[in-house]
Amino acid sequence: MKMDLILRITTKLLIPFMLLFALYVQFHGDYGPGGGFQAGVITAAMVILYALIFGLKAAQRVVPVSVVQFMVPLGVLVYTGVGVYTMFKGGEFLNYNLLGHDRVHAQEWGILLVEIGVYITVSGTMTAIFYMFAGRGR
Amino acid sequence: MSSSQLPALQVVLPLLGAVICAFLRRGTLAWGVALCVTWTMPVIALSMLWQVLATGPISYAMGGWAPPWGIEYRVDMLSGFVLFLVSGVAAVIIPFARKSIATEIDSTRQAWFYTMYLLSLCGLLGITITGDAFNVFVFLEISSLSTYVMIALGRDRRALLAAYQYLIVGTIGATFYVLGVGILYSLTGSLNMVDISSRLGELGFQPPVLAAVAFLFVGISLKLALFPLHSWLPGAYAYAPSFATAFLAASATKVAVYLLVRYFFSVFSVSQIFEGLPVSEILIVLSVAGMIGASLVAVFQEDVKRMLAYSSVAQIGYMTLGIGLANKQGLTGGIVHLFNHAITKAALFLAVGAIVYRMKTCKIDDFAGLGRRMPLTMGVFVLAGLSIIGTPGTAGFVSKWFLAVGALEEGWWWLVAIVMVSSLISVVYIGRVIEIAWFREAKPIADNAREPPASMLLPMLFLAGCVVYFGFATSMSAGYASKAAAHLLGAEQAIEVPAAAGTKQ
Amino acid sequence: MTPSELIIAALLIPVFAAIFIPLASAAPNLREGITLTATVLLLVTVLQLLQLVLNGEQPEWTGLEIAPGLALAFKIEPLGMLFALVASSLWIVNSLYSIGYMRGNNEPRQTSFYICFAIAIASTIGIAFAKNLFTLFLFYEILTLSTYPLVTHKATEEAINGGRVYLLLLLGTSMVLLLPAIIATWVIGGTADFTPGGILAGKADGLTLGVLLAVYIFGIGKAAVMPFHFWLPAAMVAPTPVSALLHAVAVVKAGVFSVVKVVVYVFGIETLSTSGHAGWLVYVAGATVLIASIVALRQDNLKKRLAYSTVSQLSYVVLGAAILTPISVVGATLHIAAHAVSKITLFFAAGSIYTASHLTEVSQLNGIGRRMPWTMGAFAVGALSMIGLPPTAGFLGKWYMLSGAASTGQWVAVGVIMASTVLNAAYFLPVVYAAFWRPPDGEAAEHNHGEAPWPMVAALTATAVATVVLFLMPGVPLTLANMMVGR
Amino acid sequence: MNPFIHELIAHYNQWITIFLMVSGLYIVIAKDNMVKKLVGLSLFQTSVYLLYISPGKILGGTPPIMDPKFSVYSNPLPHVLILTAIVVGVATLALGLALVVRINEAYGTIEEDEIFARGEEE
Repeated sequence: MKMDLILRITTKLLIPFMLLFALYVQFHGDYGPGGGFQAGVITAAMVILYALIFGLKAAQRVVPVSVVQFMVPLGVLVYTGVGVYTMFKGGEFLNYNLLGHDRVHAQEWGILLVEIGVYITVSGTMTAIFYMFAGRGR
Repeated sequence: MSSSQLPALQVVLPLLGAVICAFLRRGTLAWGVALCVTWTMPVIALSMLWQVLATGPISYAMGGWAPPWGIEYRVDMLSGFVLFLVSGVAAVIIPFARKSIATEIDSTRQAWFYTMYLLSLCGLLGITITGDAFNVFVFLEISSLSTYVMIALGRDRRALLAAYQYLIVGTIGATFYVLGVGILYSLTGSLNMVDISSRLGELGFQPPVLAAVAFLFVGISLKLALFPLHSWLPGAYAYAPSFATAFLAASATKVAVYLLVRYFFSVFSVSQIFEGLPVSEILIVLSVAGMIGASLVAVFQEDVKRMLAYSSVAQIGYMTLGIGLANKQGLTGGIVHLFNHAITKAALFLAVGAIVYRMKTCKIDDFAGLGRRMPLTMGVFVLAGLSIIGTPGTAGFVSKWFLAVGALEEGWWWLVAIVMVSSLISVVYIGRVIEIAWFREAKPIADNAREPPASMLLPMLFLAGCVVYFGFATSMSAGYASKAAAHLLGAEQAIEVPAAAGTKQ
Repeated sequence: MTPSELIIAALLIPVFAAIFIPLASAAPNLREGITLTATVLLLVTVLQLLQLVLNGEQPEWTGLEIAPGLALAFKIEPLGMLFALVASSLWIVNSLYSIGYMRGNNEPRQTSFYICFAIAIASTIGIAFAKNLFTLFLFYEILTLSTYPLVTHKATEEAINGGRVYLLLLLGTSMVLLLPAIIATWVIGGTADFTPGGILAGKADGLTLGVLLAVYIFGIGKAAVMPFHFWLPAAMVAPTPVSALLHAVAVVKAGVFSVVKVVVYVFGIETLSTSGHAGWLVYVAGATVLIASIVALRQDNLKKRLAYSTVSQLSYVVLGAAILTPISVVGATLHIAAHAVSKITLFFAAGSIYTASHLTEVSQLNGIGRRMPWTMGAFAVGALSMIGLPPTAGFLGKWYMLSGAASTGQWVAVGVIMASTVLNAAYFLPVVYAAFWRPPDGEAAEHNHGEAPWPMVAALTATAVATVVLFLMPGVPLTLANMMVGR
Repeated sequence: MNPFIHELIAHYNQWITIFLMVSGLYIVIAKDNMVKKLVGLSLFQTSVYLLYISPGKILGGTPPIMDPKFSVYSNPLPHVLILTAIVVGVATLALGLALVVRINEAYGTIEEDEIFARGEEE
C-alpha cells in the first residue's frame, strides 16, 4: 500500500484538471473539435481513475451508483425534451431554429442543450459500465 | 402540435417512454407507461396510413433540415402498412406482459425490461419510418441492442449464450449493412433512399453496385434469419422471456423483411436486382431450403418454443419466396404473409407463454393433458397452428394462395409442390403438440394448470380471432398488400423500362 | 325465408348446435335434445331448399371475398342438393343411433363427440352447397379436422395411430395435390366457380387435362381411390356411429361427391371424353373396385370388411364418373345416395352387434341372427343393396352405370362391374348365411343377450326400410341426377 | 509505373480496410474465446469506419468551417456518421463484454467449445 503514495498524490493532482478539461471540451465543442461525447468519456475516465487508485467503495461514495443510474436516462430525457419542446413550438422534432430569436443563437442553444444531454448520458453510461464490471466478484 | 408531427411522434414517444421507464423502479408502473405508449402507437400509425391513402406519401424533415440533406421520415404505402402491423401487434400483446414478465423476471429488473422493450419498439418503428439509409443503421442497432438485453433477461442461463450469439451475428449483419450503405454513399453522395434511387438510375450499372447489393443482402438476411443465416434465431426465441419472444417473432424479423423489400424494390430497381443479377434465383433457392429444412428440424425439437422458432425460419422462407418471385401476385403473397405470420406467431407464442406462466416449462412432453386443463389456451394454439399449416379459413391460407398463384404465373409448378410439402411437414410438428396435449394423460406437473388470467387470455383470443378474420376478410390485409406490391413494382417499371430491354435475355 | 337465408340457416343450424351442446354438457338429456332438434330443423330447411331446386331454381349466397373473384360463396345445384339431402336425413338417424350407442357403451367425453359431429355435418352441408372450388376446399379441410377428434375418440394408442394416418393422409393429399390443382384451375380457367360444361372446357390441351384430372382424383383423398385408401381401414378404430358417419354420410361421400363435381363442373363430361387422356381413370377405378373387394374377402373383423367394401363401392362412383357418359354420371349420383343408406345400415348393424354382444369378428357371428333378428335382417337388406340386387337401392346405380358403359362400348367397365358383383356376394352372403342358418358356437350360445338398445334398432330398421323405399320410389334422386346432367 | 501497381498503391486505404475486415471476421469465426471474438468484432467494425472516413478527406481541403480564404473543404458528413457508428460500436462492445462476464459467472468459462460440450450433457 505504501507504494501507492506517488500514484495517490498524482491522481489527486490530476483529477481537477481532468474535470476542467472535460468542461473545456464540452463547451468548446460548438466551435472546435470536442463535444458531449468526448467530455463525457473524459469525466468517466476521471471517476475510473479515482476508483482504480482509491478503490471502488471510495469512488462510489463520491459518485453513488444511484446517481449514475439516474444520469443515464436523464441525458436522453434532456435530448428528447429539446426535441419535444421544438415540436410544441410548432416545428419539427429537434428544429433548433425555434429555440431563440435569431437563427444563429437558436442553433447554438440547440447544440449546447443536446450536447449537455449527451454529456450526462455518456459520462453516466461509461461510469455505469465500469461499476458493473468492477463490482463483480473475482 | 398538429397532425404533421405524427411521423416524429411515432418514434419519439417510445423513446420518451423508455426514458421514463428507466427512472422507475417498480415493474408495474413501468408496464403502465409501456401500455400507454404502446396503445398510442397504432392510433398514430393508422392515422398516417389514412393520410397516405388519401394524399400520398408523407415526408417529414427531422430538425427542419430538408431532404436529401437532412434525415427524412417517409411514410408510404408499404412502410405505413408495416408500421401499423408492428405497432398493432405490440398494442395487442402488451396487456399480456404484466403477469408474464412478473413471473419470469426478477422484480428488480422488470422496469429495465420495459425500458428495453420500448427502446426496441422505437428502433423497429424507426427502421420502418426513416427514409435515410444511415439512420436505418442507427435504429437497427437501437432495436438490436435492446433485443440482446431482453433475451439476456431470460431465466435460463442459456439465454445469456443465446444473447451473446445473437449479438455477434447481429453486429456482423449490421456492419455488413453499413458497408453496403457506405459503398452506395461513395457512389451517389447521398444517404436519402429516394435520392439514392434516382441517382443510381442516372449512374446506370457499375460494378460497385454489385458489391453494395451483396453486402446489403447478406446484412439484412442475417437480421431476418434467412435460411443458412438463421442460427441465432432458435436460441434467442427459445430462451428469451415469453413476452419478448412473442414481440420479437411478430415484429423484428418482419421489419427486416420490410427492409429487404425496401432496398430491392425502392432503392434499387427491379431491373437491377432481378433481371441483371441472379438475386431471384438465390432468394428462391434459399427460401425453399429454409421452408423444407427448417420445418424438418422443427419436427425433432423437444421444446415448443424452439420448435416454433424453427417454424418461424421456415415461414420467413415464404416471405422471401414472395420477394424472389418479384411478380405482383408473389410479392402480394410475401407482404401479406408478413402480416398474417406476425399475428399467427404472436398468438402461438402467447399461448406458449401462458403455458409457461402456469407450468414453468415448455417441453413438448409436459403438454400432456393440457388440452382439457387449458382448453382456451390450447384452442388458440390449434387455431394459430392451423394458420401455420395454411388451412383454408385461416390467415395462413391467404398468403399461401397468393404465393402459389404467383409461382404458377411464372410456370413453376414444382415450386407450388414444394410450398405444399413444406406445409405438410408443419402438419407433423403442430399435430404432434396437439396430439400430446389432448390424447396423453396429464403429468403430475400439470396438476395446477388452469386457464391463465384474463389479461393474458384476452390478447390471445383477440389474435386468434384475427387469424380467422383475416382468413376471410382479406380486403384489409391482402387488398392492401396487393396495392403496396403494385406500387412497388409499378414505380420501378416506370423508371427502368429502357434498361430492362437491354438486360433481359 | 328467402333462399339465401335458407342456405345460411342450413349452415348455421349445426354450428349453433355445436355452440349450445357444451353449455348443456351437465345435462345429457338436454344435450341430446339439442342435437335432435338441430337435426330436425336442418332437415326441414334442406327440404325447403329441395322444393326450390325441384322447381328449377338455384339459390345462391355470396359471402366474403378472399381474393379478387374468389369468394366464400354458395350455390345449390342438383348434385349438391342430393348430397345435402342424404346427409341431413341420415344425420337424424345417426344421432338417434349415436345416443343409443354412446349410452349403451358408456363412452367417455360424449359432449365433445356431439360437438365434433355437429361441426362435421355443418362442413358437409358446406361442401354440398359450395359454389366454387375454394369454398369446397375450405369445408373439405374443416371436415377432415373436425372428424379427426372423432377418429381418435377412444384415445388409445391404436386410436391415436389411426388418427395420425387419417389426418396425415387426408390433409397431405388435399394440400399437396388438391390445392395446387385448384390453384392451377384458377390460373388456367380464370375462375374457380363451378360452371356447367366445365371451367376448363376449351382452355387447356388434352395432356394438361389428363394430368390435372389425375392430380384432382388422387388429391381428393376422401374418395379413397387406391393407393390413397388406407386411411379408411385405419379410421375403423373409431366408435361405430363415427364409422357410420364417415363411411356412409360425411367424409367418403364428400370425397366422391367432389370427384363427380370436379368431373362434371370443372372439366365437363364432353371435354374430358374428347380429350383422349382420361381413359386411364376407368382402369384405376376398376382396379380399386376389384382389389378392395378381394382384400375385403380376407378380413375377419366385420368393420374392416365393411371398410374395404366401402373403398370398393366408392370407386364405383368414380368409375361411373370415369365412363364419361351422362347416363353413367346419373348412375354415379344415384349410387352416392344408395350406398349412403345401405352402408349406414350395415355399420349400424355392426355397432349394434358390438353393443349387445361385444363381438367384432365375422367368425364369431354364427347364429346371432336368431337373437338379433331385426339387426341381422337389416344387415341382410344392406348386403343385398351392396351386391346390387333388386329390390334394393344399390341396383339402380349399377344399372345406370352398366347401361352407360355398354352404350359406349367400354367393356372393361362392364366386366369390372360384373366381376365385383360376384365378389360382393362372396364376402357379404356368408355373413348373412352364418348369422341365420349356422348353429351358435358353444361359447356364444351361453351369452344370453337380446337386441341392442331400442334407439339403435329403430335407426337401423329405418335405414333398411329406406334402402328398399329408394329402390321403389327413386323419384327425387333421379330427378336431381337428371337435372345435373341436363337430361 | 505499371498501371496495375499504380492502382494497387492508389487504393491503399481500401486495402487496409479489406485487411482489417477479413482479419476481424476471421477472429470472430475461428476463435472460441468469447472475449477474443468481441475483439475481432470490433476490428471488423473499425474497418468500416475507415471505409467511410478515408474518402471524406479531400486532398488540400480544410476543415469544413466557412471562411472566405478557403474554397475546398473536406466532407464532414462521414465523420458525423462514423462518430455515431463508433458510439454504437462501443455500446455493442460494452454489452457484449457484460454478457461475457455473466456467462463466465453462469458457466465458469468463456470458451465456447467448452460450453457447447457441456450443453450436450444437459
